[in-house]
Amino acid sequence: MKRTLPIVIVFACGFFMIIAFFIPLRGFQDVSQTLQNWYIGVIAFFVFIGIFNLVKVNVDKIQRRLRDWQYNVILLIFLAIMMIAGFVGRPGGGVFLYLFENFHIPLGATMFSLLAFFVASAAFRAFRARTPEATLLLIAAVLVMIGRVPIGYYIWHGFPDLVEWIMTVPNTAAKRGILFGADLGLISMALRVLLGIERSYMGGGKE
Amino acid sequence: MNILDRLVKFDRRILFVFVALAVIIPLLIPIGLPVDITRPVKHVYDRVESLPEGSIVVVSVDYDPGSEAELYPATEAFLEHCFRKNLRVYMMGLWPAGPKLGNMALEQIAPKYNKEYGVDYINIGYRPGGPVMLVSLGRNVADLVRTDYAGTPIDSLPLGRAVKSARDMDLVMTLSAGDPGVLHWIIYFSARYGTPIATATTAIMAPQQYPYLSSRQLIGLLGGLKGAAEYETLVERKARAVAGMDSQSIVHLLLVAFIILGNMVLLYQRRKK
Amino acid sequence: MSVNVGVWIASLLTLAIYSFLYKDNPFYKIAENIFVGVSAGYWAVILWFDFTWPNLFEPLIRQGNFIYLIPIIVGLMMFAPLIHKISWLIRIPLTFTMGVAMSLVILQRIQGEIFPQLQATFLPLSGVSPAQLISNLLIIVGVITTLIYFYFSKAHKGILGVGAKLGIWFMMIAFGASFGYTVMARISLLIGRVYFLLHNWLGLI
Amino acid sequence: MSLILFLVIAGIEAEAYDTPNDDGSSITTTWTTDTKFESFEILRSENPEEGFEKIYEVNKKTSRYIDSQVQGGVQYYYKIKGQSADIELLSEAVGPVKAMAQIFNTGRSNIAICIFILFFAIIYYITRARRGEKLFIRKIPGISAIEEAIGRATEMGKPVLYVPGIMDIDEPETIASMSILGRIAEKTAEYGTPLYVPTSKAMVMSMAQQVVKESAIKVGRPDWFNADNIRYLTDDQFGYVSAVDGIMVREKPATNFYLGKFYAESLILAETGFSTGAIQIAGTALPDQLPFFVAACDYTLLGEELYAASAYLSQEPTQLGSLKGQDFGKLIFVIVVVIGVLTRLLGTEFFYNLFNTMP
Repeated sequence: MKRTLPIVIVFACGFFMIIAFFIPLRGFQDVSQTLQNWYIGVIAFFVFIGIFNLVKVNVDKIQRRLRDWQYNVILLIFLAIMMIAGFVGRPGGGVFLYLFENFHIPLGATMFSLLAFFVASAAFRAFRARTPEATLLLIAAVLVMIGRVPIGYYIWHGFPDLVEWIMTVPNTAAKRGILFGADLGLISMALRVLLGIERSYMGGGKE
Repeated sequence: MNILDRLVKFDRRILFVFVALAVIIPLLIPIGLPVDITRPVKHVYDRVESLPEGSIVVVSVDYDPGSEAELYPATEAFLEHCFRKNLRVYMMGLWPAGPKLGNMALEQIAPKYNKEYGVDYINIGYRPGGPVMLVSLGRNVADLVRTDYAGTPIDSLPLGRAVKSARDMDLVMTLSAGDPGVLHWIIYFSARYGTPIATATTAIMAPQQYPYLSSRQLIGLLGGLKGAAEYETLVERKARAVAGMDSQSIVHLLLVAFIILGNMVLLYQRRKK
Repeated sequence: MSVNVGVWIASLLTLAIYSFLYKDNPFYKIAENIFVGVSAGYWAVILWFDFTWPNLFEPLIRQGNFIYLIPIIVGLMMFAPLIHKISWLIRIPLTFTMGVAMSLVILQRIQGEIFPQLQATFLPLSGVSPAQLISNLLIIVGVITTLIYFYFSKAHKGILGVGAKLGIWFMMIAFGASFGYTVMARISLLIGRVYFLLHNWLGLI
Repeated sequence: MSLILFLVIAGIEAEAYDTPNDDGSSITTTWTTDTKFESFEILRSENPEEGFEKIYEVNKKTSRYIDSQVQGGVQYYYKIKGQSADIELLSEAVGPVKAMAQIFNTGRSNIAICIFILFFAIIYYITRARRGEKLFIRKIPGISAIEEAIGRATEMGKPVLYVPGIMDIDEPETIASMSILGRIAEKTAEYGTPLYVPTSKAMVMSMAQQVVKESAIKVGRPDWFNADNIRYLTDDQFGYVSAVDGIMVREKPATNFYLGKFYAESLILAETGFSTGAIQIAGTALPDQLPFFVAACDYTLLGEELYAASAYLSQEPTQLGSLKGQDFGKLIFVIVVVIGVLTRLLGTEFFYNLFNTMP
């Protein structure tokens, strides 16, 4: 039961959905639509379990007084504030929106802008044309960096067209080739899952 | 110690200061470089221009604050264009924070054109379930959408009643920062239901979209802040994106200089050996 | 300079993150943990009000539509590992969602990607301008040689070797393009933040 | 006057048929005309002579309407009315049509064939591999680069650093990374070179410890294994990067491996590693992060090469079989592209149209 039932479920759901794709009869379409809608319902619980685990991990760190546990307290406090603001005051409520606009947005927006600085230092210290391949990459990169911003057009009016050509010809060709490879990889993985060969997603391979 | 050797060894935080200045100074003292228009952006603009009044455009806000700087200006510019053309906007989001950010843009633009909520535009909020949800949504919207983002029953809003399936959607615009996003709109929605898709993506994702432009699975593309600046120029609403283009240009020049300088060091070191 | 408390909070949090550039420090760590807490809380609230309540619980409780018990019960099995005896039940939601999602991966990757992309590679080589002809040829050759590069069943010798080498060049140009665009993205994010600080906070522009 | 008008206005040719490949819920009407109308009305009746009622109106650009408000089994008749400012014209009634359900969607048979071929290839090769057959996979150049790099660290008497990405063990890249780590651990254990594996996930740490320990035992150097060298640092992305940076600066490893799933941190890692003068070998499947690795590392496993290297090193039947099955798919794609281009060059669109996915 513990072993077979999950394999039966993944096999039955998967192959039913595939077969139903080819059979336009109302019954088949309705059942696959229902399965999809249930999927969305179930997926929502994945998020709740994720948040539950986040709390568990953090409480655990605080209890065991692991290094920097004080920061985990801050995390939990803000998680609680946000949840109370949302569930008590509703997501349209002032406090929830205030937190979203003045905490969530600036922090999220700033985090990855840090990379702009690291790109600069890497540009100076690490991006080297050591091989013919790397040279080609850097030349294309420099052309795109100049040709895709207004200064490129200012320097030479043909720049935007040159970059557009790079994007629509060699870039499209290589990206398409990579895409075909990746699709085959995905389809083969999906098939292994449906056949029950691939089970690592069920959790660490233990019984 | 040679000057080039010293250049490589010095603290990278000095480079950080250079970058900060290259961003700040052009914002304070704008140069006003003209923004050139690329074809993929023009195609989006032309498609919106060609839609008859009252057409329903799905605006899917599939990003979060992490990409707000790149995609929010595009959101505003695109909405401005839709409302000016009297198109109806059906907003949703595949990312939890998307519809809230989209709503900020709606609140900015809709009053300018006296648009009424529920009739001319609607926001149905966050839709979980990613690709699977899109397959389901295209066949029967009512299965998934019961209320709008504020909890109002969807049947009480005229525009909510008007959209029953993918057939009622004339164009989908996805403002996309990753997964789920434009890829899923193309292969899970458009491929099944034939709805045309246009997109504004982060610059990181933009090169990845060219195969779909070439296969016409995508109508057009606004790539990153530059794409937004082009759209702002086309709809004659110069705002944050155009303002940022001077800084963008200067920093790019600076980085190209860094790459060239860095590689000169490499050449020099090789020759020394 | 702004007198809005919210703008001040936002600005100070922005600067706290940038302090990482000097080095990893407590301000950065505080800001970062606030972010994780706030965004997780946000997600839970929005998911509940935008989807879980109106689409699952409301029809069940208010309209007595018991069919909705199925996804709710299957979803709740995600919490099964908390009780040791029934911990295996977590496999039911996992396999169910995988079954649905993976079947759609197979169907849509073929319908939405492989077929249209193959078709788009059948480019015309006659009746087009010479410039277009060269571009079309390059795309066809680029797609084929990239596939050859990722062909692992034969050693890359002779014609395959030449093909793979060509494939690498196409990929390097494509990676160069991605490189340029990624750099652009990072800088745009920085511009966005600096604009916020100069405009909303300091009021300089 | 009206007579002249009648002569200039071309009529509307209408057609109505059961919508193919649907569930029996609709009828499709199409029409053509040479006259410029402003709009068209679609009228429907169950009687060919009378009772026609307007069911929908479309603009001038449209020449097709799918009527999904029909009942199964009922016979319908349709008329199309063209309208402009000064004229109105009605087509002949067309019909009778009945909406019927089809059992198989023939418009999708091409997809069915494709699925069949791919499934067959993958299952066939996996079965062969599981039966113990030796399937050939070419040696990935990256693998010899890995061995050389370890040799160099040994000569210099410095440690090797292995970064397995920042994602958990359910990620295929992380799993592939663990197979490669096994091989690297064997080599370093043989030479007695220290191997550091900082991880961003606790589960990855325990798996890495197990893998490295097994490798050490396999080459007969269990004493070499030191669990303290394989540590969990923090889940947080940038926190992890700055901690790994710290290791690089302090320990100055001679060789850095970045194999697994990486996001924005790829750039910072590769840069710091470069500045410490280490030989760097990277590999990740996500194309977004590859450019930075190529520009800043000495050798990079591109995309799928990471999985191929893992299959090559582990010789695990499922991995090998899948890889061969995918290779078969690539071969087919190349052949299809060549045929597609040639047939169009010969002036036939037949083969091209086989790949239509929209009705």
